[in-house]
Amino acid sequence: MQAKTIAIGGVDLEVFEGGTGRPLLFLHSGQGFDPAHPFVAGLTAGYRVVAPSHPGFGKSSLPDWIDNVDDIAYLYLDLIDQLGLDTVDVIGCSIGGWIAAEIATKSPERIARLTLVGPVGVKTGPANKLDVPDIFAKPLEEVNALLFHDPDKFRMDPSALTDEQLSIAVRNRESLALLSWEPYMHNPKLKHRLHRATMPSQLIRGESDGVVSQAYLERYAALLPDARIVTIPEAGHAPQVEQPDRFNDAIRSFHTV
Amino acid sequence: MQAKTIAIGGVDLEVFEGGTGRPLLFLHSGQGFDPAHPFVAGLTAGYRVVAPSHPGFGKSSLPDWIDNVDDIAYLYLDLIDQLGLDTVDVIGCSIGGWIAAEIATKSPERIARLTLVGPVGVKTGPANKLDVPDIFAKPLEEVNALLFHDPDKFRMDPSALTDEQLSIAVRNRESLALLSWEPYMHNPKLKHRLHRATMPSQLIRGESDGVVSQAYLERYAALLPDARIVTIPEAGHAPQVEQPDRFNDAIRSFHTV
Amino acid sequence: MRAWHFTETAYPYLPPEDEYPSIRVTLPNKHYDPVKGAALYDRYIDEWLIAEDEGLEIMLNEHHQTATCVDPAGPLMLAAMARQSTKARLLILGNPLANRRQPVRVAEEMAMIDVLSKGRLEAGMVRGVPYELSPANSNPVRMNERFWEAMDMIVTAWTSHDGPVSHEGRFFHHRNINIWPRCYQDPHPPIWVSTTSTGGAKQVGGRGYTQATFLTGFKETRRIYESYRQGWREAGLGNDVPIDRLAYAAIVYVGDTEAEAYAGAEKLLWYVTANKVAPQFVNPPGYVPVPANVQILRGAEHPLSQFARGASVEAAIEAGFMMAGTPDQVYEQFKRHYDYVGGYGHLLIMGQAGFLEHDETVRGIRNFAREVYPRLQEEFPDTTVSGNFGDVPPEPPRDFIPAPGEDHVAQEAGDAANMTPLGAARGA
Amino acid sequence: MRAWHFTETAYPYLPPEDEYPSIRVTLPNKHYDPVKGAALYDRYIDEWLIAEDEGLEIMLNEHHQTATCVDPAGPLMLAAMARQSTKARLLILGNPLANRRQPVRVAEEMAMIDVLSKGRLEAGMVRGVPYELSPANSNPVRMNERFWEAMDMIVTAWTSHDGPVSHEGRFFHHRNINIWPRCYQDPHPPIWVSTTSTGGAKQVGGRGYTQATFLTGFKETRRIYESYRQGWREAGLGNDVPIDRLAYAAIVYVGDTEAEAYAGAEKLLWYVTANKVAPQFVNPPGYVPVPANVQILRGAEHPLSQFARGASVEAAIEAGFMMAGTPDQVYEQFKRHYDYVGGYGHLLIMGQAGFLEHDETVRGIRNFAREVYPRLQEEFPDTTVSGNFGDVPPEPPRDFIPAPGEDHVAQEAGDAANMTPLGAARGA
Repeated sequence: MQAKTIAIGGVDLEVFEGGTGRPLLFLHSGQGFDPAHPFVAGLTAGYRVVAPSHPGFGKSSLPDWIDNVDDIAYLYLDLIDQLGLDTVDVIGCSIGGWIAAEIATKSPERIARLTLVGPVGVKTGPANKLDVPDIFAKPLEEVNALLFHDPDKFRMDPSALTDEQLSIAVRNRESLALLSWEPYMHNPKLKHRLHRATMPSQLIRGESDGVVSQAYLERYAALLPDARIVTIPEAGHAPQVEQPDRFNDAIRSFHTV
Repeated sequence: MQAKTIAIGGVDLEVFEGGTGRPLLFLHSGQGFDPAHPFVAGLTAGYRVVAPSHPGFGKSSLPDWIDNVDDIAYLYLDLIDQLGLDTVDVIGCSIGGWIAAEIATKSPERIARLTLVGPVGVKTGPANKLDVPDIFAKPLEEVNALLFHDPDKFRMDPSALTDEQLSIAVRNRESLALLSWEPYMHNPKLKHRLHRATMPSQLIRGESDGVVSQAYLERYAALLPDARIVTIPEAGHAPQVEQPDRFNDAIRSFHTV
Repeated sequence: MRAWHFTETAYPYLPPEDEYPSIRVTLPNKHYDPVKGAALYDRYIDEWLIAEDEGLEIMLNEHHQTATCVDPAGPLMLAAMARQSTKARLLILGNPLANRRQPVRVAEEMAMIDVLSKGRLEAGMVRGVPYELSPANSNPVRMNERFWEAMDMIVTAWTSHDGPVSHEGRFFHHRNINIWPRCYQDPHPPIWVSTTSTGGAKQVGGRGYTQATFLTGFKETRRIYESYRQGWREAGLGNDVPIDRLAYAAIVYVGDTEAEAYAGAEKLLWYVTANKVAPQFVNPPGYVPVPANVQILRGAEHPLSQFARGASVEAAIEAGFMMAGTPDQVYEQFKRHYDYVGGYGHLLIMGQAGFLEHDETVRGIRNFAREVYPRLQEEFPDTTVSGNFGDVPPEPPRDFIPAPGEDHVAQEAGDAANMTPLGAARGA
Repeated sequence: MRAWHFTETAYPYLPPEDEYPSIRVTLPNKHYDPVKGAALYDRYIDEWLIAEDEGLEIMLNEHHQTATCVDPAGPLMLAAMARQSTKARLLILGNPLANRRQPVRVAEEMAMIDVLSKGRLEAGMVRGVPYELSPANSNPVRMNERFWEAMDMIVTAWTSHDGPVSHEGRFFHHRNINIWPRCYQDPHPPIWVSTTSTGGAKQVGGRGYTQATFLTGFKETRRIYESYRQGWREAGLGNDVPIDRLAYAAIVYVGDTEAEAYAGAEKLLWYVTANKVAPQFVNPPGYVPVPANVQILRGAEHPLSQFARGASVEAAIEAGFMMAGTPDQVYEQFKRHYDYVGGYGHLLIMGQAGFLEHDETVRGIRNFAREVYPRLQEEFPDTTVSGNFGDVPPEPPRDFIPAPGEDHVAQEAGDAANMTPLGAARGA
């Protein structure tokens, strides 16, 4: 994929683009976008993939005034305009799913089909119990066990990374905290707006996901007018990373003309 | 005009409809919508006017979860859908202008032409000075002097009103406080989003408006890509009420096919 | 029967009332001389300690941007009193929960005071009076909902001991609540709520908290207490409502002679009369419900405002919100009120206000404590059950506070405007 | 030279350290026995008052959900001390501004204490240590920005006397600010800020506030002070920086003999060693800047953490964050540090910690106050100008705190992580 920087909505936005076909906006999780992940090649083989790094992630700038997910949703509506697209398909992972859901409530007519992968963004349970475990209050090892079906495979090894890569990883985490700290991992209003997202939607969950539970995903799906649930085995919170083939199958079978 | 109640987005929404022609969504100020105001007949003579009472105003319900202007903007996007309209013209007065501006940043493609009348909603000045005078911290007489060119004409006379009319007036004021108390009369994010409102726009101000200053209006207009300013003499914050003919002239000359 | 000495720690040295539009919110603080203010603090604290010496308990409160109560952080004064006093119970009435944005901090503050005082805290919680909305920049709409959510968070914070708990609510979010220190009293200090409405009182009764009302006279007090008792019973807390769950705040001054008492009581009327507040702060939008506002627009006036214009000691006694006179007279006034409303376990004594000087204040405290209090303690024991109306006076006494139950609209109004402490009664 | 007695009012009676993952945030409060806690409060307050009797000033702070400092509302303890003490200056260092959501309330609290103490308040403001983010539910990102906006609001609230003013900022909104009471001191109490970074110190210097650093040893302290002085001069406050604008916090214990002193000092090392904190609370995302986090991922460790593992009194003295020994020895240790960093007007004495018992604490206080303090007051007068390096020791002393200026990345890190009080130094 090609990376470029687009000045848009006050942000210097890093955007990866590649592939041809039906336009597909890919919105990454809190871990950021890595074009080297195997699932990406699978996507660009069938779609024109546009994958921005959210403000504060990757090499995208973070203006002072941006501090929530909604800000980013507006930005990506600008991006769709700038790309000259009437409608796009959207895939959003985790917090990227939350961003996608916000976009879908603002201009549902701009999204043809929507995939949310282990999405956060709504609060569906009781006040005295978190819907999403507090990843900022747990040791890294425990968080990894929630994130991955096979955490041993995905443990970060700083010695294998450049300073730049490490800096990006650290900054991604900081930006994730900025956006999701309070209310934690959700916008209290979103559940009252999801009825507007009338496009066909699928919610994908890795079967071992410790962050987004099956019950949470079902309640999320029930808020959407036209949503189905797809479960990917042997995967955690990032099925696109742990099971790229199964993930891409799910995408290809849903994001069709 | 005909009043009806539409169940939409979780709200039992009072909607006034009347006239034929180009569809025009009229969003009232904090004082609520009164179809008996003379400017209304002028509008319905040339347009299909749709005038909802905002949640908590008039006879519209106010769900627990609604507490800001943005919530209402989403609701009116639902309303435009429900009316089966692709695009509408929008007129928003004062806080109604703020709602209109929020709509215009979400789905600019749904608004053909936009008129903001003495709009609030953005913060443009320094931190230590309010952009909009604190109407909740001033005696009623003083507020009236800010609102009207000729306040003597518009002093409320409770003895001339029914209990129902008084109840609505009281409830309107309560709902206005709910929506505008903090941040006061603005959404700090809106100014970063107004570049999205690319439709032709006009900002109307009564020359004696003590709530929205000329300088504020000019800074507001500068945030919009395509906005002109119209000043109506011998009118305050509600030129549609104080100068209905001049107001309707401004509308007719701008909201054309 | 427990009696509490209460002062609002007012700063009375103000310009003439016609030179300012409002004693609250906007009165510039250039009118506050901190040297005089510090001397007043010294004096008011001394008076609390004298009251403690005389066997009374200590009560204080919190208000903002006002000369009528220069205590914008009640927990601070409480902390000072926790160390300066040694035996009195310490009541704050109260923490304005709907105006504080960190309920967990309130829980921390109260727990800390409970430990500092070795378990002498009585933790009062109030919604907050209307004039406090602007000083706190708090939205006046949905205050009750904020109040109860904050209350629940505080109780949760007080009663969770096994590690962090979380709250994701409508108004407040807080993960990892695990306060240090925990409370001294187990499970937590007694909770008080002040209410002027039946709806509020019923809710308070259903939770078994202590219910206080301020200057509500005869009929209104009885009506509120009845609602409390109804709430208590309906919540399954039992048939007998302990008397110590109900409290009444009155202006009290006891003298050796009626003339001396009336002279002191006259000065204490400052509580009611020195409360010039601009209307936009008395009644911010949303503070009272729509029907009550319609009545106000139609010219209705709060009875206390009416009263304030022609205030007199005699009228205040007759209306049941003042007890003043010789010990015998005050005893009779108390008993008449107590019997009519069904009894209460706490008399909150507004015993200092405005220009009532130190020696006068102390004389009033001592006269009450020595000549009246022992009789009350003996004749109105804490073991009484509340609401036994064996001997209700046959003729309802004159009352400046109308019973809203007689009027449907007023009832609704009163119900929703609940948990309003002194301020509302004084100014609304 | 002014010396301050400081205790964190810790609760040391904990289970063995290997039985809990974190002494902060998550340690269940069931481990806190309020009866023991109350006795500790009594004792710590007594020690402050003894320090006052001995001529020292009083310093306290605020932390949340931790056994290391059971004072989750510093202003409450300050209010208690305002009444129990009579002459000492009262320093809170500090109010964690980035974690308090109502800056105007902080302004009110501080003004009230200033009046309660008749102008003895020194108002310290801190950003808040990393472990406080979860207890306050505060976003760890952009804390500095929140801190400074809150600071400006507080100063505005303190210095506005002609009626309500408004603030519509990035993080805070507040119309109609008009606090009652106003401060006792004019224009307001001295403001202190604690900083561990040069960027922060420069900003503090530019405003002329008092700058404190905690356990920063030799080189780092000197570097911070230099930045302060630079900021002061660049802001046009003059060429001479008054010595009383700089403060240094060290662990201090003075004994009759070296052995006695070392025994006390050994117990005081609890400050540094009893701080087992789970890593996710030590370093929440956004608290320190990206380059510093990269270093941490590469295995960098805070020097104090390194130190804590093999802590010894000798090493702590050598590193410059402890002064312990006979009066002569402590005097020499102080002078060496003072001279090297360019001088300071306040010595903040961490004089009680963990299991240092009451009599030991009092002995340390008295020995310092009687045998060392008079010499310091005489030989290091308050009229001194800071930063005159006529007699810098030729060889820089050994220092556990690296001077970040030697490394660009570290410098950036230190700069952005400013205003970190004791906690960060102890745990980061």
